[in-house]
Amino acid sequence: MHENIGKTEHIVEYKTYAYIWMALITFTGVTVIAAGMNLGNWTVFVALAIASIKGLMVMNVFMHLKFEDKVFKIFAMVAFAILMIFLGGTMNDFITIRW
Amino acid sequence: MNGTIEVQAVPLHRDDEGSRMGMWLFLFTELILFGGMFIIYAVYRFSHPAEFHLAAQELDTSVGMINTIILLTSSMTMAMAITAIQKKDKILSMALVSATLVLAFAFLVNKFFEWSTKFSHGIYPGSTELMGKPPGEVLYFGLYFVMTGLHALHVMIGMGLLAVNLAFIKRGIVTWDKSVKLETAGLYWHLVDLIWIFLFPLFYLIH
Amino acid sequence: MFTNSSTFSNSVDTAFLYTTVLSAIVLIGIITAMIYFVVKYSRNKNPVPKNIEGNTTLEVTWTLVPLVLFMSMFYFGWEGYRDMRNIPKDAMVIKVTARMWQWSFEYPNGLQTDTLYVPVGRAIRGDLHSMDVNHAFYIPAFRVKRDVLPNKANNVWFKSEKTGVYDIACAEYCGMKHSYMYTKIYVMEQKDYDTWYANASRKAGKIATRDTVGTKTTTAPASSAKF
Amino acid sequence: MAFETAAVQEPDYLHVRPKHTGIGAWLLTTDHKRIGLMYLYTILTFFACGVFFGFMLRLELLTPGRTVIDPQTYNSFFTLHGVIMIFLVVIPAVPSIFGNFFLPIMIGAKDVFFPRLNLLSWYLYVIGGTLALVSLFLPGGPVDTGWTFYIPYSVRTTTNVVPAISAVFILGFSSILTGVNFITTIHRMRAPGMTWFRMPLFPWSLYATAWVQVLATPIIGITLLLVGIERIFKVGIFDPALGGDPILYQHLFWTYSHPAVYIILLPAMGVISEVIPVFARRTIFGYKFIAYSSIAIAFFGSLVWGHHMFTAGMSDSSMFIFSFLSFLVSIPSAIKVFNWTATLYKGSIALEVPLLYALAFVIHFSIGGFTGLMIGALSIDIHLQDTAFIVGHFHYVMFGGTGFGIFAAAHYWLPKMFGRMYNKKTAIVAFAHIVIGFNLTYFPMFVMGYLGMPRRYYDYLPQFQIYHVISTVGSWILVAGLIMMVVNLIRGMISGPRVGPDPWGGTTLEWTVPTPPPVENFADVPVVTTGAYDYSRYAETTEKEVVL
Ligand code: HEA
Ligand code: HEA
Ligand code: CUA
Ligand SMILES: [Cu+2]
Repeated sequence: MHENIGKTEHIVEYKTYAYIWMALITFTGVTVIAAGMNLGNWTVFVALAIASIKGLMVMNVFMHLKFEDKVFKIFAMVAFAILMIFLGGTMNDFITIRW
Repeated sequence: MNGTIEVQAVPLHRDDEGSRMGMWLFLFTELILFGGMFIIYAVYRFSHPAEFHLAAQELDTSVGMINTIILLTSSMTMAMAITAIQKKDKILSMALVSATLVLAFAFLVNKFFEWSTKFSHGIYPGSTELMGKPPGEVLYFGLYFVMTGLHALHVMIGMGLLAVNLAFIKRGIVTWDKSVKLETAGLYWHLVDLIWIFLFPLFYLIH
Repeated sequence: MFTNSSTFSNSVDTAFLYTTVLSAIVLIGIITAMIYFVVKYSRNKNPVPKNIEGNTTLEVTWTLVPLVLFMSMFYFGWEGYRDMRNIPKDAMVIKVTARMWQWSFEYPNGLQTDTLYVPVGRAIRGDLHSMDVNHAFYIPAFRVKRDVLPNKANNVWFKSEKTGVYDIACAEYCGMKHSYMYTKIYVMEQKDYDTWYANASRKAGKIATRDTVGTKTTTAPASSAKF
Repeated sequence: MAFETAAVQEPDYLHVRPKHTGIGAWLLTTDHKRIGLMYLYTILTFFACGVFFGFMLRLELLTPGRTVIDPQTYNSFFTLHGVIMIFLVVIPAVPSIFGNFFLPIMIGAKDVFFPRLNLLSWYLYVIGGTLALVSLFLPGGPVDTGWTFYIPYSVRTTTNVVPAISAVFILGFSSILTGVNFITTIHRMRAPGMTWFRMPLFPWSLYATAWVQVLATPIIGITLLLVGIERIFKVGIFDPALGGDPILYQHLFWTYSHPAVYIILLPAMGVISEVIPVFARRTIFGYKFIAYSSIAIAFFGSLVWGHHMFTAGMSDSSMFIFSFLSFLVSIPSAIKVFNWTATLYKGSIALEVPLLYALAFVIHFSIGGFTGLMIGALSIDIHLQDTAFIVGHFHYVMFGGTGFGIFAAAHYWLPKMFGRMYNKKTAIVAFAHIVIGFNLTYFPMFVMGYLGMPRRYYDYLPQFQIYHVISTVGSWILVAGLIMMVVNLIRGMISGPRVGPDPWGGTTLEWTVPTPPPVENFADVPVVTTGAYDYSRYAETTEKEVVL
């Protein structure tokens, strides 16, 4: 069924990478500045949100996830969901322990 | 090993997409490996917020930021190296892989100086200075050392992979229509970057 | 099984009995069906099989029926557990300290013993603390157990319903003499207890009694504790 | 799947003239079938060590006080027994031996996707296993923490914790690589026409298992790595003396180790789903439900780890969630049990040895599962946690379940692998010993556990002796049966009568190729046109699935 699928690459232009790189650097600046502001409890969330955006850019463009077959994306979501479950299941104990 | 006389060891068909799938799956395990440490981090940060805050002051944000920029740039050169080889530009591809290696090395040098500063301030695992601090800070530095340390180890493994691929390109093992080895090495390299993207705010940016 | 030696033994035993009986019924059902089919449709008697690919009604049934039964089991367990965590405000507080491999108990007035003495019918709260590694405070007859951890406070409560002597075991592996980390709990009438408490407290400061730890065989009568 | 047997008789995989000669023909092979055999031999070796330790544990518990070994030795013996049995035997056994050998053939492929990675997995397995055994003899003394390596004891004890956890780390790596390999193989190498729902159920269960291997194993890798680092460098992570939280360690340990019990179980369930229809000569009942329930077990199995920590002092909401989910995860197991039983209905049943083991699996696994339900209920587990009841529970599921599954697989597939048949009479005698011995050994544990006998106890109160005696005597019968079985299998494989390509009348692809299979498995790429369990050639009528 899958014999000799061979290459199915998508060639990405240098320009695209350069743009993404600029966006990544900008977000790095933003996250440093945001951390400097006093956002109280939101600090972590803002930092993580920005990191996630950066991460998505790296995955989708640098790692070509965007151009891959649908199963790759499903895989990535499953892996991420499982990690969140592990995190949530553990954190829940520590968050609710004093209730 | 095959049939009666002598055939090649590995069967036969070529499936680049499958190879990449295997690599992605492996990357998920790496992701979850670090994920385990992020879980520990989350729990301890939750239970010792003030001490984490205090301990984070000891880290130099600018060093962290420089290293972030270095890694992001190396990720870009890596990605471009693949474009180059696919466009049959062997020389450019080799140059870009070399640039990635140089940046990776710069990252490590930077890291080395960062750690040595910590050590010279008496902050290293088991030091009396560190043991004198409150538990939350001990945990913070424990995590700092293992997470950045393990990350640095991954940088080194990634460098090894890239070096091998550099040789592959040179010798014509990796070419414009057989680039999957370089692609998977690239995937690994981007993962190293990906993890750092999360490490950076969590350790350097707690204000 | 039902000894009612503590407030929990009843609910735990009931839940256990319920799940056991239910399981036994299902198990017998499965085994019977299996044997019946194997005999009835053996190749000698039934050389030509009939292909049946499935039956969604059946599938749904044997998903939903166990679901309901499982939920009932869960409910029993959760109800019983809620009582175990619902510590009465007026409970007498005893500090329980574990170390490799012995127990020590500190009463409200500072008296320390290595054997636990409690009045019958009174809620006791144990504040658990370990000096070294993990242990677990376990009174089998009372159906209570709670880990005793270093650097992390834990507590447990129980109310004994009958006077007598019961075993306290360590139920979390803690090294070489884990299996020797036994002691006893003496459950006394309130007035006996008061006398004991007053007497023992006079000698306070040093460990009050030492009659059980270690060689269990020598304390055979007491250790065949009431179950 | 009706196929002509390959007409041209290629040399089989045991007799080819390989590229490498001598021992290299094995140690450098990338043939999935040879790698499967290498796993068979190595796992069998480690398994013998594990049985030895288990046997010694039972011997020691025959009488209270000292019987044969001292407490320290006892503690290291149960630790090594647990480590070997879990990480070296039941986790790899089915996927690595039978999965490696049959997965590619069952989906119509020539090999796994990454043959060299497959060989690397084997090497990692051997290195890890050897390290675990070597830790016995290194200075410092054999590790004595229990297979759970609980903090803080594992950073306090002076024994060889670091070699042992390095061994587990390496074994985890091996397990991950196998998982990666299988997922890729199943996605990319199915034969033409082999759609997902024509795939046999054994590959399905391996697929679900592989995901658990890939996504859960790294957690134990990192956790144990951190314990090692903590021991060597005094980095503060888990150690309470450095401010760490002992419960956090337990969370992470069980985050892997509960899913691991389904890594142990699922492949064996796959074996049962293969064996029952073949000997009942009819299609499996509720194919899709069995296939989906494997995925469901893998998924829900990742959500329930906290049920090992009910007495540790978790928050009430965690207790509620973990107990609740433990009951939910039991539903897919129930679905499988009922579908297997229903598959016997109106079949044409030949009670051959593999089927005997398969039925024994269903019964003993159910008993283990039922006791799992009991300890899944919160208040009951408070009483039973860390008692002999738990020991009974997990031996029933892991040995009565997976162990019997492995035996079923061995009696079912070894003839295919070696081309010879064992002595069926002896096999049945051995089976009887194993079943009787098994129940005598482990059933008393439920009773004494409920009466309050804690586990990991070197010594015990006299009132428990009667149960221990029964149990120990049972273990003798068990081991006798086991030896009989293994000897019978080995003799059969060396000198038993030869068998043809399809000794049982199976329908999956492995029965269409010659026995033993040729190197490339298939002379021509097979084209699949029907579901995996198409028994219409035996049946007079086929009843389609009834839909509501
Ligand atoms: C193969 C391995 C395996 C499997 C499959 C299971 C399956 C299950 N286990 Fe088990 N377990 C272990 C291996 C396994 N376990 C090990 C090794 C330990 C101890 C670790 C240690 O501490 O060293 C352990 C410990 C353990 C504990 C912790 C005990 C403690 O230390 O306090 C708990 C608690 O909830 C538990 C629960 C369950 C449940 C609910 C299932 C369920 O998945 C079972 C589901 C199956 C069924 C229920 C049977 C079939 C169903 C039917 C026929 C349906 C009809 C039934 C009715 C309507 C009643 N297990
Ligand atoms: C699958 C895992 C497995 C298996 C098969 C066994 C097999 C045996 N076990 Fe078990 N045992 C554990 C896993 C296992 N054990 C674990 C995890 C613990 C907990 C350790 C801890 O507390 O840290 C434990 C603990 C444990 C204890 C409790 C120690 C204590 O708490 O004090 C005892 C005591 O009697 C015991 C006895 C035995 C005996 C007599 C055998 C055997 O000797 C019986 C003979 C075995 C067989 C007849 C065969 C089973 C066959 C297979 C699984 C397939 C192999 C197939 C091929 C190689 C192809 N074991
Ligand atoms: Cu204390 Cu076991
Ligand atoms: Cu579990």
